[in-house]
Amino acid sequence: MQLIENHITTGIPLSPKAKLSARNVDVFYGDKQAIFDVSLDIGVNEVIALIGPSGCGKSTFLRTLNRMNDTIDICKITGEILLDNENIYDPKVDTVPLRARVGMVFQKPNPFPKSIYDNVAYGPRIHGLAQGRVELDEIVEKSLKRAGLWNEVKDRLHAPGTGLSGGQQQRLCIARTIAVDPEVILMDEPCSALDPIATAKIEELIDELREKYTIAIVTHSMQQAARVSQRTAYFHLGQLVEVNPTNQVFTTPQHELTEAYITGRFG
Amino acid sequence: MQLIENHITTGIPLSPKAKLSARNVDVFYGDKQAIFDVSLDIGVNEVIALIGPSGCGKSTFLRTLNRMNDTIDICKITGEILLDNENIYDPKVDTVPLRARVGMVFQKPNPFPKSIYDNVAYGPRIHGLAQGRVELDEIVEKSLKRAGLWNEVKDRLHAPGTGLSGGQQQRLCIARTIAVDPEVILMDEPCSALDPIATAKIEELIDELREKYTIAIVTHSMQQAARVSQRTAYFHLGQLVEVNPTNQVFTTPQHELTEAYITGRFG
Amino acid sequence: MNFSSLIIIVIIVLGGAYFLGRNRARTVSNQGLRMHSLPGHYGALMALWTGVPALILLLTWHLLEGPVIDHLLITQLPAHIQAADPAQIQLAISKVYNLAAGTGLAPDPSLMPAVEHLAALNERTLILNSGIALSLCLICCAVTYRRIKPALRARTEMETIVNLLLLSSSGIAVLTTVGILASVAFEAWMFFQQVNPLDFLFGTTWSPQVALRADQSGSSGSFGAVPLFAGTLLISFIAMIIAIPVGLMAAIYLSEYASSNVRQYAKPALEVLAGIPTVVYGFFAALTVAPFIRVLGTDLGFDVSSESALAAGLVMGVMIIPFVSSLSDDVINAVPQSLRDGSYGLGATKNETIRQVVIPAALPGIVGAVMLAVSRAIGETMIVAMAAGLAANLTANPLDSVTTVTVQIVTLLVGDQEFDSPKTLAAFALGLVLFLSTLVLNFIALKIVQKYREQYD
Amino acid sequence: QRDHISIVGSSTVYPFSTVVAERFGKSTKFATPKVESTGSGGGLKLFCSGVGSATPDITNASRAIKSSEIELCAKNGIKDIIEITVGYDGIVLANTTDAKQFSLSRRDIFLALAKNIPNPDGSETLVDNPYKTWNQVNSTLPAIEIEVLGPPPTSGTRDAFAELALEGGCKTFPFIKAMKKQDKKKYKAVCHAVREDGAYVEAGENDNLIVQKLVANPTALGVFGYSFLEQNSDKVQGSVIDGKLPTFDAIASGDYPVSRSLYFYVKKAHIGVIPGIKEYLAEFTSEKAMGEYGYLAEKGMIPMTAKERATVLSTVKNLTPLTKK
Amino acid sequence: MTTTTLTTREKVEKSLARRRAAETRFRLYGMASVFFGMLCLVVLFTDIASKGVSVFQQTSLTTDILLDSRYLNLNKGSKVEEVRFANFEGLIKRHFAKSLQPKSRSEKRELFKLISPGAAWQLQELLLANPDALDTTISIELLMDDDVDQWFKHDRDLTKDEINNRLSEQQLTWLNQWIAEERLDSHFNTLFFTNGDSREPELAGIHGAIKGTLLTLMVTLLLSFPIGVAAAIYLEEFAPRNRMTEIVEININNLAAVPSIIFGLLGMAIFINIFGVSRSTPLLGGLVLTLMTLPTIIISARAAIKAVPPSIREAAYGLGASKNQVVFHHVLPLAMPGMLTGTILGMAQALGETAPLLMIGMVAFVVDVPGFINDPSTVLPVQIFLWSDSPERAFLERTSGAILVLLSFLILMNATAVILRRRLERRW
Ligand SMILES: Nc1ncnc2c1ncn2[C@@H]1O[C@H](COP(=O)(O)OP(=O)(O)OP(=O)(O)O)[C@@H](O)[C@H]1O
Ligand SMILES: Nc1ncnc2c1ncn2[C@@H]1O[C@H](COP(=O)(O)OP(=O)(O)OP(=O)(O)O)[C@@H](O)[C@H]1O
Ligand SMILES: [Mg+2]
Ligand SMILES: [Mg+2]
Ligand SMILES: O=P([O-])([O-])[O-]
Repeated sequence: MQLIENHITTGIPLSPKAKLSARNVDVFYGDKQAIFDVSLDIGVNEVIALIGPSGCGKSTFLRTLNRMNDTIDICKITGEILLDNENIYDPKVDTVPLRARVGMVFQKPNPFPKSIYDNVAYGPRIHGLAQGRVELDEIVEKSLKRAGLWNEVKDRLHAPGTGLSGGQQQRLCIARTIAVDPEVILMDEPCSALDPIATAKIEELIDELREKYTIAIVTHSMQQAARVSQRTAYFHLGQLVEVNPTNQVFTTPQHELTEAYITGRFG
Repeated sequence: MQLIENHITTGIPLSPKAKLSARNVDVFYGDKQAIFDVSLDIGVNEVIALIGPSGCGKSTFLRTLNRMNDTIDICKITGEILLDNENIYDPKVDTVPLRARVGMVFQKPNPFPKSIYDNVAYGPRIHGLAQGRVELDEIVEKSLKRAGLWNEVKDRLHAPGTGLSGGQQQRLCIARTIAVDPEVILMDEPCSALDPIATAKIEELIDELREKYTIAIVTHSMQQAARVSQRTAYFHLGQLVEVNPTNQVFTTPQHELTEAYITGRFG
Repeated sequence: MNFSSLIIIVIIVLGGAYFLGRNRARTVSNQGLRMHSLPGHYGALMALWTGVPALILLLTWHLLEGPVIDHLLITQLPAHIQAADPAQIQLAISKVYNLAAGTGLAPDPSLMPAVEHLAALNERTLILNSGIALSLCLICCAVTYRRIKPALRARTEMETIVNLLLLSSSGIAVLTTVGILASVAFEAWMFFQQVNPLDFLFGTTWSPQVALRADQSGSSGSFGAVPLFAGTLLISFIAMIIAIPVGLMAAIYLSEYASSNVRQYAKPALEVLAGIPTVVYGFFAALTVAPFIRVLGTDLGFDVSSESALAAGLVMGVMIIPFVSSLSDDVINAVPQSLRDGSYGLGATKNETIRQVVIPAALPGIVGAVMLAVSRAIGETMIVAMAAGLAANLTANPLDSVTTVTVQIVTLLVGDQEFDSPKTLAAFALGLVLFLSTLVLNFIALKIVQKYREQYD
Repeated sequence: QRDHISIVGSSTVYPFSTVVAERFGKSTKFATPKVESTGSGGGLKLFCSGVGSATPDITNASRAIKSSEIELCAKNGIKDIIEITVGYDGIVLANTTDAKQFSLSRRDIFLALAKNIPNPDGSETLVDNPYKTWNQVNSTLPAIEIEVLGPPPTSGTRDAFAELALEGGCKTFPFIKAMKKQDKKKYKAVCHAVREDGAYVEAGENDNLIVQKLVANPTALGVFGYSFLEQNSDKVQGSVIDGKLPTFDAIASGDYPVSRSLYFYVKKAHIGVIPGIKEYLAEFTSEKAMGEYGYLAEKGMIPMTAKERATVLSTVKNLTPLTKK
Repeated sequence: MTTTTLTTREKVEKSLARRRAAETRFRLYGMASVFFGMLCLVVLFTDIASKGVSVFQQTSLTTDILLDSRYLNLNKGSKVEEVRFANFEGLIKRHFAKSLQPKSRSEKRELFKLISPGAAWQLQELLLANPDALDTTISIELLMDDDVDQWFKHDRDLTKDEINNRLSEQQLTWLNQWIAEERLDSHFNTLFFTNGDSREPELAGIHGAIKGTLLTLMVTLLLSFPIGVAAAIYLEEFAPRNRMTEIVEININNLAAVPSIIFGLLGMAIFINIFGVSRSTPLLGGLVLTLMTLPTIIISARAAIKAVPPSIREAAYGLGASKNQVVFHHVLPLAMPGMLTGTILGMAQALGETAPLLMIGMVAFVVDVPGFINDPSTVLPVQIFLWSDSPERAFLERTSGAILVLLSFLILMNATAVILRRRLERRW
């Protein structure tokens, strides 16, 4: 596995109806470069799947899309990310509405050490999305239901979110994110800790959300990618190797690296 | 989904060559019961897969097997767990050698805030498994190689383990566990954050380990369960519903709940 | 060879024992036996067994040595002194010591036998002392050495000893409490013999001028502690109004906003505030802040006394800022980054994240820091004495002069004491009551923390 | 066990005791004595706690030992105590040099600072002190608010001030003076009680602080020892009391009314046990220390008259112990 | 429902102005707080420094003086003892009486007052160091009295009426004459750093107090840090969670609020009366300050231990680490920065404390520099306290000077801990 010299992304990384566009993005952790010159569009109402071997930079790239990398001191980014044609790395841009518009589900579930209710209500509260208690209760219930967690927690909404099982925590984090009703949702392996049924539910949710929103999802499951996404982007060692319609990627990958990965011929 | 009254586990929960046996185990978190009267044997050189919907108690059960639940204040356990016919909940039992013999990979990767090297070397160091630096280096390298992480980290062994990607952290935790060379390995969704290739590597590792050790693995991927395990145990709402040889569980489940889960007819 | 060099020798031996034990364990395990613990554990166990008993013995001996030698000396004193009262004997012994040390006293022939005996004793006890200590070392060492077998649970045993040491450390804290209660209880009891506890607890005039019979007109020796406690509350309150917001905001700023460079220097710089001697603060409060407040207040039409609770409280607040800021900064810093990420990811602003996620997660530590600061404020004397005066006014007006319990304790104890009058005994009663009232305060704080604690991760 | 003299006691005597100790250490073969400042009462308590090298040999006091303290000493085996008077300390009432110098009588001081004073209407009853300004006390005094910074009730200086200044003024009322015979306690209560309504500010024991506070507050008067007046004569001025300025000579001659004696007490039994005590006494009472032009006088202590000094010298020479009062 | 998207965005936008303002305000509060703290520090520091710098200069008079063996009654072979007791003071007086010819007895006294008693001691030192100087005329910078020193450093340019009238007309004439001859000048004050306490301001130094502080704090640190950390570890990690532990916990928190002087009483009762530790020694002071600082260290150490996330403990337990190993390998290192903070604060408090020391005899006049922990000594804050209450004006600047030294001491002490803390700190 080595870096491809003078690499140009194979396939169709750009989209005519781009909601989010990355342009020549490089990301560095200290001296170490984690993303190399990635340009990619995510279209409106599109679900794009990011796949690639562990450590290839999927999470890093995803985090550039709502400036979550800002919180890592040693992380430096060059290039542009445009949301509705506005560069989000413009110094004038406020990360608050940005992140409210571009929500994120993290790879490791990170519930707040608060009650389940407060975990979900947190976003709507800070953004003032609910007028009063009743509306807030509604938002919380709806979000938990959509994340498939409602039945399991409805009679312990005030128990701490940290006392949930791994999969429950993950769904709690999904519920927390959709409660803010973002335009773009970035999901970093949202189903990794979920059983098939819960996974199906989340996939259903993604399908449903797609009608209104734009979604980028990191996944290791090609089946999942195949089920939920329209396009798939394959990352390799920090480079974006290929972007193509999902069925094409999984049936006739253009790049040899993609093919090798899809067919499991690595290592 | 409700609790089955007067439930008796279907299938063959016991094993003639038991390494670990659980007998009538109940687990409570405060007032809430999470495991109901589970009895299950794990045989020598066997890989057993624990499956079931999220929140059904897989992790909780797994943690009873090496007394990891001791660290949660509100967690109370009744019943017996026998390791080589010795009750590990006997007050005389020292948890130190117990946990050295029964290693664990946690659901959420939890590397120490130390270097990658020290993360892996920690176990061998405290148990005195290496005489001198050279031997320790060997153990670290071998463990990282077996966990499929060596290539990615070999030139930054002294970088902090917390600066790895999600999947890398997970493999680091696996490497850390096998470095102690335990007799029984408990793995809580060890591949959840791994790409197919890394997953294949870990499955290979499990196969290899099985020759000498006993393994219990929690997984949400039935394919994975089918690939690596000899028997599969299906949990439901804290109860052990069915235990049977893996191929049987996935082809002809005996219990209707199992069948419903396998065929994805829940929810 | 004296006491301290003996201790150093024991420590050296202890170090040797460690290597000895470790090597022994290695040898045993090289014979192919599986050891229960690591060689290092056996070494540490050896070291503990070798050092701890000997050190305990040495310390005990050191404490008892004086009385024992004195006792032995008495027999060598001239008969007429031996027959005299204890005070005489005590004096004679002191003299013997000084004669033996050759500090220029006129020699006293009748004491010469004792002086010579002392020299002999000193020599002998030293030999005895080092002999016993070192042989104890060696014996323990040898016994442990022989016990090193694969079955010896060295780690467990070592950990038990370590746990005992840990336990006895917290025992010291408990003993301190007992000691404090014991050292104030007797005098406090004496005080309550003379002054009705109810008058003390609920009386509203504090005037420890000459104590007088109650039935006299013009009597002003009254011991009503209410104004003192009110003053303490007032001043601590003012101090906390400064210290909590400033300290907490500084902690937040340093750990969440400031660049690591700023934090690196600002935090220790603030910590210097805690170490400036209180006399300095006292002068500053009395000569700079108090006149300033007075001028300002008078201009604004308030009646400000030249000593004011405000001046003392403000300066005290500055002094305890680092207690809040540094300790809070540490616990805030310990909150996992993933929690912050979770909040930022939802579009929270930094201050929302801090206020709603980080602070609640760090709450126990912050409350601890604040309690420590309050404690420091309650225990502070010099600033109050210099800037707020010593007059016990019962008032809630921060522009008035007030005094605090601690200040009264100190002035009563360092002023012209009268060992048997309530004037001095009152200090002990105040100490006792203060102790009990802060106990209640701490109890409440603990309950609050337990209730609101948010365990992360 | 110790080879140096241990001295405890009054903070007022401390500056003098330490000069002697230092010179003694430099000019003899003995170790420099250790001098602690514990306050007179605290010092006597330690002093009387027993004999032997664990207890102090000497205690300084800015007042005479009380009979209860002598008893305590006796109870603990200390029979012979040698009392040595070392000199005088003037207590001054001063204000900043920026303001007008005060001239007061002791009666004025009493009327201004006592808690209860004779009814201004002339009847022989006591009323709470009603005066707010100095000119209410005495029309010749300026019309400024009464504000006196002084030591707290726990201080020896305060006791002395009450005894010498307040009681001095108090006695000038015949009906109170008559009380002394009938009810001594009540008499003391009336004459020694200082008002607590804010006119008298208890300002702590640090005299430098009082001096500096006076500079900051031109209408206030302060009560402190003569040595501080002398050292800060550019900043503060002593008030005239009963027609006398607090000058060195006026205090030494006894003309200035508010001055007290300073003492120290020695355990006779320790002489010959702890090396150097006798020599220390000799140094302290020598002409070059305690004399009219001695170094103690330079440090602000007011020397005794030659006759008084002779008595002290003979006490030291014969080591005459205190006889029970 | 199609409007939801819009409204959410609108709602967020609507809330923005308020939140941004809140954010700015919050940040400003933070900045202002840090700034306020720093400002206080700077104000205090400049205040002290402006009063204290002059202590580093000391006025002296350059004089040629004959070490007359006849007058001193010494010869080349004289023993140290004899030199010690020789009348150097008389020699100096004679020298000045001869050169300036004071007219009357009182003028003579005035003249001698200008020279410090330390001058004689200077000559004595010189002769002890160099016995050959006997009977030669040497040039030496004689120490001047504190009044002269103060006048020279602060009031030299003022008229007679403006200055503290402790110097007479005649004395000022002499001094001005010396200045004109360029003999009277000020030099760096080494004595301040090499001498113990003295009642003569020009001789008073802080060596003894620094040494005493070092020894006392050494005892305090060696005892309170390990004991405090150990107690915290026990209570947080090992003690069973029950009523008893709760009581102990409350108790320790409560100890922090006990006025420090009570610890002095306790020390007197326990260490002096029961264990027979001698008064006024660094050992005793260290013991008492240990008891006083323990609660601070324990409380902060516990807070730091609490802040370590459970997942790290779990990871270690899962590998078969024993409880002790989990604590000593993982929890302790991660909690160490917080523990060090507590220690810094505790030691700072110990460094600034006088009240408890009063009870155990450390508020004392000790001239000799202590050698070890069982010699009588004072500490810096006590020295400051004592000097601040001394009548002589020259002690004012000495007080500030000593405070400056104490602060440097504090900064040095903190710096060590801060460096340690920085190396140990990490986020997870
Ligand atoms: N620390 C805890 N405190 C209280 N309840 C808990 C705690 N941990 C788990 N539970 C509850 O116990 C039940 C079983 O949890 P467990 O973690 O064993 O589920 P799981 O089968 O591992 O699920 P998943 O696949 O989502 O990880 C769940 O309902 C969960 O909410
Ligand atoms: N905080 C960090 N500091 C330093 N290096 C980092 C940090 N986070 C990630 N990296 C490195 O950057 C590279 C990309 O990491 P990233 O987390 O984006 O991988 P990923 O594609 O999400 O992998 P996974 O599927 O395992 O989650 C990896 O080599 C990783 O080690
Ligand atoms: Mg990732
Ligand atoms: Mg789980
Ligand atoms: O210390 P004094 O007793 O002299 O006030």
